[in-house]
Amino acid sequence: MTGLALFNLFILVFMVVAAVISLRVKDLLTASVVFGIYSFLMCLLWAEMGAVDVAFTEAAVGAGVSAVFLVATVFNVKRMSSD
Amino acid sequence: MFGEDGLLNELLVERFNYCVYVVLLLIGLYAMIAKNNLIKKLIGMSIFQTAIILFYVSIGVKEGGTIPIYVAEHDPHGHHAEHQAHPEEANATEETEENATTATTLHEEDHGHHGPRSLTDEETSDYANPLPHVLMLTAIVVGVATLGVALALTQRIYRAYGTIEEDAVLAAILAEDASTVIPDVLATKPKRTSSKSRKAKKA
Amino acid sequence: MVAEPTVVNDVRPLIAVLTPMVAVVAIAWSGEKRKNLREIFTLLAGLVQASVVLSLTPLVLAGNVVEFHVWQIFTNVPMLLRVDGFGLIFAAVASVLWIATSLYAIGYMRGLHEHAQTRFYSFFGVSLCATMGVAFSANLLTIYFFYEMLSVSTYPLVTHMQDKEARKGGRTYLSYLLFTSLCLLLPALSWCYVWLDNGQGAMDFLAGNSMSEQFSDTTQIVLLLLFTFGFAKAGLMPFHSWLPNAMVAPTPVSALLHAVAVVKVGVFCVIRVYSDIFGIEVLQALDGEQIMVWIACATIIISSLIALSQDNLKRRLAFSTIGQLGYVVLGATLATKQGTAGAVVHIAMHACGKITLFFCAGAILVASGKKYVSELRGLGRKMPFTMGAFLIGSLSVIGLPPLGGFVSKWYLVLGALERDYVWVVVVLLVSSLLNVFYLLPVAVRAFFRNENDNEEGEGGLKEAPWQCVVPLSCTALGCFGLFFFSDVLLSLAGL
Amino acid sequence: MSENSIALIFVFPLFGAVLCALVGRKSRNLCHPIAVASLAGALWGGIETLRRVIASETNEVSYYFGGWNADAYPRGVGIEFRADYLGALIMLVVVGVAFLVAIYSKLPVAEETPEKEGPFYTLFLLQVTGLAGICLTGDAFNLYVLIEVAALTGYGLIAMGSARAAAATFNYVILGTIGASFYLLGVGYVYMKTGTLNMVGIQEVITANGLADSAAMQVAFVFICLGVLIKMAFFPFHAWLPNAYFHAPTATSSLLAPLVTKVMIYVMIRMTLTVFGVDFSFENTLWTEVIPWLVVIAIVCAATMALAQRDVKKMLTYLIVAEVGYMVGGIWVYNYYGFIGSIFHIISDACMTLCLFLGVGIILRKRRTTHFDGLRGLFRKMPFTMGGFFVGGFSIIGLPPTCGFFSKWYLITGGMLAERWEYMVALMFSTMVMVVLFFRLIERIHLAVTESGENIGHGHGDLALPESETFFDEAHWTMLVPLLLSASVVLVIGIFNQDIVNLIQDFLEPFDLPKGTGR
Amino acid sequence: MKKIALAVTVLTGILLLYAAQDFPAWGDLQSPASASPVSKHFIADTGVDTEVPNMVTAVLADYRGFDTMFETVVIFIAGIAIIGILRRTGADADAPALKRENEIAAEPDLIVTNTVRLLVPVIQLFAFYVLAHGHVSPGGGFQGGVIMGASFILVALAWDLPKAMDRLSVDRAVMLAGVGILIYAGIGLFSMLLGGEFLDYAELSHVLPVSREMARYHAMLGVEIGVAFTVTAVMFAIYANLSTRGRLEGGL
Repeated sequence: MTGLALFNLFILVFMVVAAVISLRVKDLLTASVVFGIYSFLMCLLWAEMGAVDVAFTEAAVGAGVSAVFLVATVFNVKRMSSD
Repeated sequence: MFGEDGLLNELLVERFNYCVYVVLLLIGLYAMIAKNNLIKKLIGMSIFQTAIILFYVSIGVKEGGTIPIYVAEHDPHGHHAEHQAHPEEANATEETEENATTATTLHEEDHGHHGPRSLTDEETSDYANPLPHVLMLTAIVVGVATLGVALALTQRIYRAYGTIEEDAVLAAILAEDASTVIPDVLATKPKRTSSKSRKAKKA
Repeated sequence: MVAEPTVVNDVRPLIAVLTPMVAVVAIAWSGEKRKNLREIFTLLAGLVQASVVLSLTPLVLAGNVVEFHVWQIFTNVPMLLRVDGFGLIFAAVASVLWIATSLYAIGYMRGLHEHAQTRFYSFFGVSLCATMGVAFSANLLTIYFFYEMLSVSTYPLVTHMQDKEARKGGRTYLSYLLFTSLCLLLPALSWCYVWLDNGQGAMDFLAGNSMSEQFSDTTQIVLLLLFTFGFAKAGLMPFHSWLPNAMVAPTPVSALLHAVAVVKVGVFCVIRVYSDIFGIEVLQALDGEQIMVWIACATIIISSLIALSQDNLKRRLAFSTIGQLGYVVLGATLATKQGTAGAVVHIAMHACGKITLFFCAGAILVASGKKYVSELRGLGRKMPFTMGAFLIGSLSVIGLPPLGGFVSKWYLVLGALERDYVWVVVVLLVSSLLNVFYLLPVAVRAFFRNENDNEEGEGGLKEAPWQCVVPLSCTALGCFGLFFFSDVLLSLAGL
Repeated sequence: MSENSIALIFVFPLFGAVLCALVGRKSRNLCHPIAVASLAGALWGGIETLRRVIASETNEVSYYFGGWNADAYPRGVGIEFRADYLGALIMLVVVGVAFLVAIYSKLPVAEETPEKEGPFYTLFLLQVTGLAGICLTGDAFNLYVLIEVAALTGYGLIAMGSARAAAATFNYVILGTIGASFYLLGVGYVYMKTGTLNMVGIQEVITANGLADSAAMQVAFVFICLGVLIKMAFFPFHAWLPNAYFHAPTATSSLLAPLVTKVMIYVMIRMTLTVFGVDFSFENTLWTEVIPWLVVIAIVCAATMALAQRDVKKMLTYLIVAEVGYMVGGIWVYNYYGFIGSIFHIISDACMTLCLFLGVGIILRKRRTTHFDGLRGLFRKMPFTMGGFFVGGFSIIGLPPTCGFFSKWYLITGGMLAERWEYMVALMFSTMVMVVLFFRLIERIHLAVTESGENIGHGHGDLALPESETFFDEAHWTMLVPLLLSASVVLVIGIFNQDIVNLIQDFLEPFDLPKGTGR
Repeated sequence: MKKIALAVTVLTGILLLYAAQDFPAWGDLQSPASASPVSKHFIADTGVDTEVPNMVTAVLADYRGFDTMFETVVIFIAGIAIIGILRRTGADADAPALKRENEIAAEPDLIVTNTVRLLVPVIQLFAFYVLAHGHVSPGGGFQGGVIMGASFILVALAWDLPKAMDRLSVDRAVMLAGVGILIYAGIGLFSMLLGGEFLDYAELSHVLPVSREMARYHAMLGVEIGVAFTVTAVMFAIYANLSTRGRLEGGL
């Protein structure tokens, strides 16, 4: 397992974990933040795979803006979700 | 399919990326349909879309291929066009390129022909395939746009029904339906009001 | 059909078909405010149409066929108007009787102060346009177009009263006509279009098609059944009950449409299918063909029996119409030259007779408001002309010599004998007897029974308005005329 | 300028949309004229394109964006718009219908979505750009982007109405995204196996490499068809359509109802015929057995649900789902005439549905409700509107002179030649249901009888409308003229169906579909 | 509902795994996608055609420029749609604002405001760099636009929305977004008017004193600027609307 493959494996596993956490946690604010983490990990993975432009966009748009939109909406709406 | 080792480990070991994309896709799809909270559905939707983007990007990966930006010696604007005239300008372009790819030795090449030359076949295999990356720029942007619109809808629903739980919203809608009364414009029961007075009332 | 006739291209069939539509626009424009102008438009349209149709007779009598190409529906099936013997008889009868009905309708509608008369006359015109279209259509598709147009345009007439009975009548009317046409006729049509003459779809009436080689016997029988019951307007037994329920309509509608136009369209289409699509030789060769004859006879007998028990005058006449239609279908199913000719001529004869009866029923309603046969005691003294015309009409429908009805029944019997169906002749005679039993008692009750004692005194003549009496007496005389000039009709019918 | 006519089709609405956005806040009533003008330009471009397609000898016109034409560069480098008879005809229908709805939408927009003319007309024009682009694009991924453009504008247009519209739109967003993403996934698999995104290029690679039996291509085909079926509201996935189109503002439902589902069926035809090829999509997949039965279920269930509705507009939305069943059945019956019927039905159904929804919009504006109880006396108050409405109604039933009859005729011929009797029975059943639906409406409007059966008015059938009230209460001319135009288009397409069918036959010729044993 | 979701997921999973067996090996050079003439052309001839070192930006803005134009239109649609959905009209325009659950009505924090005052200019400078250097290094119109938009959002977060709004009100944002698309489509239309197809930048060489390839090079920069305008404006407009439920005052 070269260093790069290990790094790759770590990101993949952690990304799936982040996705599951983001969906299962009851508090929507946490869910939004964990979704931001998920996007950031996705951006790291793509950078490692050579897709630099896509990684940059995902970092700016995915982790950045969509997390902000989610948080903005959660503030204007009920914070705790039933499921 | 799961029994004999050929297919499964070939799937698992070589294409771990594809497995993760499949898992993420299924998580996103399940969440989008099953989750009761509207925002959870939207998070599921985003995960679903980013999974597809992961699949596309992993199509374009090439063994040992660097990022799809020309290294120094293939660079159309780079040094080899006018090698002698601006050595420092050529070096300047190199520093600004942040991509810390392997240090490209400035090996001498015949620069007889003017202007950038198209790369040969085996040189093209050095670079990752740029097409999926372009497609995915669009997909990410579309994903955010859909997320934005969906969040606006969630707020609109919250403003009208006070909740963002799908079952609660449905209950509120059914209650609202039951209470609407159909304005029967021409229902003139002879016994009740004569048409004259009804018209007067309407005018 | 007759040997290949010479084709004459002429625009007159189109004029005949479109005149009512022009009238409809004029009627709708003139509307309620200019009532008399509206009535004049209706009569004018009737006259123009009748004159155009009759002007075609010399041409057709000379043996050639008038055609006009209107529009190319599919690559090989155009919308073609063609005037031949059959079509001309039916068109002439319908257009002439339209004039009488229009005059009658003016008297009837104003007599009963009906509402929405503009709508009534305009949809009347549209129905007539569709009837002409059916009379002059040259292939199955054109007939189907006008057949559907007729079904839809007569619905507002049937539900003219816009009340509960109208709703029930309208529902049965539409459900029978549209269901049978969409469910039975459309598949049959597309079946012919697709499979006939390996796809050339020769649904044209003149062009003979090799139906027998391409289809096995069973498919031919199935097609025959689909067509016969598809044209539900022919009122064959299982799909007949729309006709009695359509009697909720005002009497001019019942008179022209349900005695002459609509029902005759159904029967006319059946004759077209039997004699032109299938052809007489194919039908004779077809062994399962007797089923049709049985159905027709059953319709005649059962409807005549039901007519006996009907107390409402219009429903009794309705069932008698179903019976008479049975005669025409019987003529067609006999698949002989004389049988088909008898059938076509019967269309004309019955039309004249039955429209008189309906006019009288309407006149009675206008004059005395009576609907039921039991109430007609002694009405003959008050309404001699109406009841006299009723008597003549009944005799013509029964088929006594001095009147037209006899000619057509005569040829039906000849056709049956040609195919040596003796039991068919017996059926014809028995049904004529039944006709006597349900028509004559009405006239007898009106003339010879004295009124019930509680009716007010002798009183003078209480006839219906002149616009009603004049048309019904003309049509009564028409029955006589048809008897003496029947040779013209017979030559047209291809004898 | 005419050789750029393909580009002009969407340049006009695009610039018009941006103009509406810029001018929207300040002078709101400027937006409507801009929208109508830009759609008129698009219509000119559409007609010009169709003329050029007919004039060209290979019956198709290619347009390469950015100058990367196929002879200098390998095919698929640039994005290519390919207008053949199928695409050009449907694009013309899209732009024509949009033009009529644009004229129609002046009053409904002002009343139902006040102060939102700017955003409304911007999204309106971009929706038309998206749909017209879908009809013409020759690039698989570009098709995805255009589907998303059409989808997003659709969400915006619907959700601008009431809060109920927003709730219905959320459902539409979720299902729409699943559909579009499945399509994207399918294109991804296709790209992975063929290496090109250009539709004709994909077809060449499939035939060259014989990819017909590769698992990934089969799954790609499944995903693409699944995605498109979801977007077109085919029966099991139709849950979003009735609510979305019912609660949407009048102008939106009049635009979306006739176009969105029909364009998606065009996409399915493009995918099965041009991209995957006839022998890939129809030969070695089990689809040709499964889908006709799904279609039967779709038509029967949609028709019965339409029967159960007590509201005209809701009933019409279920009719759309049934019509989608017709068209999908026409395709998957896998017969030359089935295809002609399906393509002709796209064109005729768009006009019929437009006619009906314009009529319903006018009724809604006049009577505040489209429920069955509120319809009485419409024939006398609004004869022209109801005339236009019922021309569309008779066309859906399939009465002769209208275009609905001819599309049903070809579908029946196709079904018969392919010996698909269950599809025929489903068609007959749904025709019966349509007859009942529309004549039940006529009864409600024409007769003066309450549902329970007691007469209204003095028994003689009068509608108890005092004489003074029987004056014409017709719709405003901007709403009435488009309705009457669309009704006349329904009749004209019916009468000149043979010319359109000839074009469709020229398009279908090279695919040599089985003609069945008949001809 | 959960059972349906499970069924759909399992079915999709089976389909995906069934397809997985036919995948080309990870990153092999002969896989159809990598070995296709199309991607080979992009890698080999981007330098020749457009003289742009960053192939992704070249494919994004020039080869598949039409896609990117519609991508910008999608962003523009999202902005307009959200404004349309959330705009309060008529009766509920002046309805009292719903009290938020977690209202933290604190005035802007000192530390935050000062760091933000220093940070924002740097962010905006970086955004311009990313935009300007789009076709040499990773980056370009979208990324630059988002970062610029983020700087405005940062101002709105640190202070409150009205302070950010007087720098870039939603109306002006819509105007800016429109201008961005007009730039993009304008360049395409201008090159069409010069005789080429739509978006054929090479035709600009008739006007600009440069060769056809360099005309593409500069046109791409122009197009990226258009995209950046639109994305900046729309991101901020969306944030403004989402954070205040369309009332455009108060903010998070």
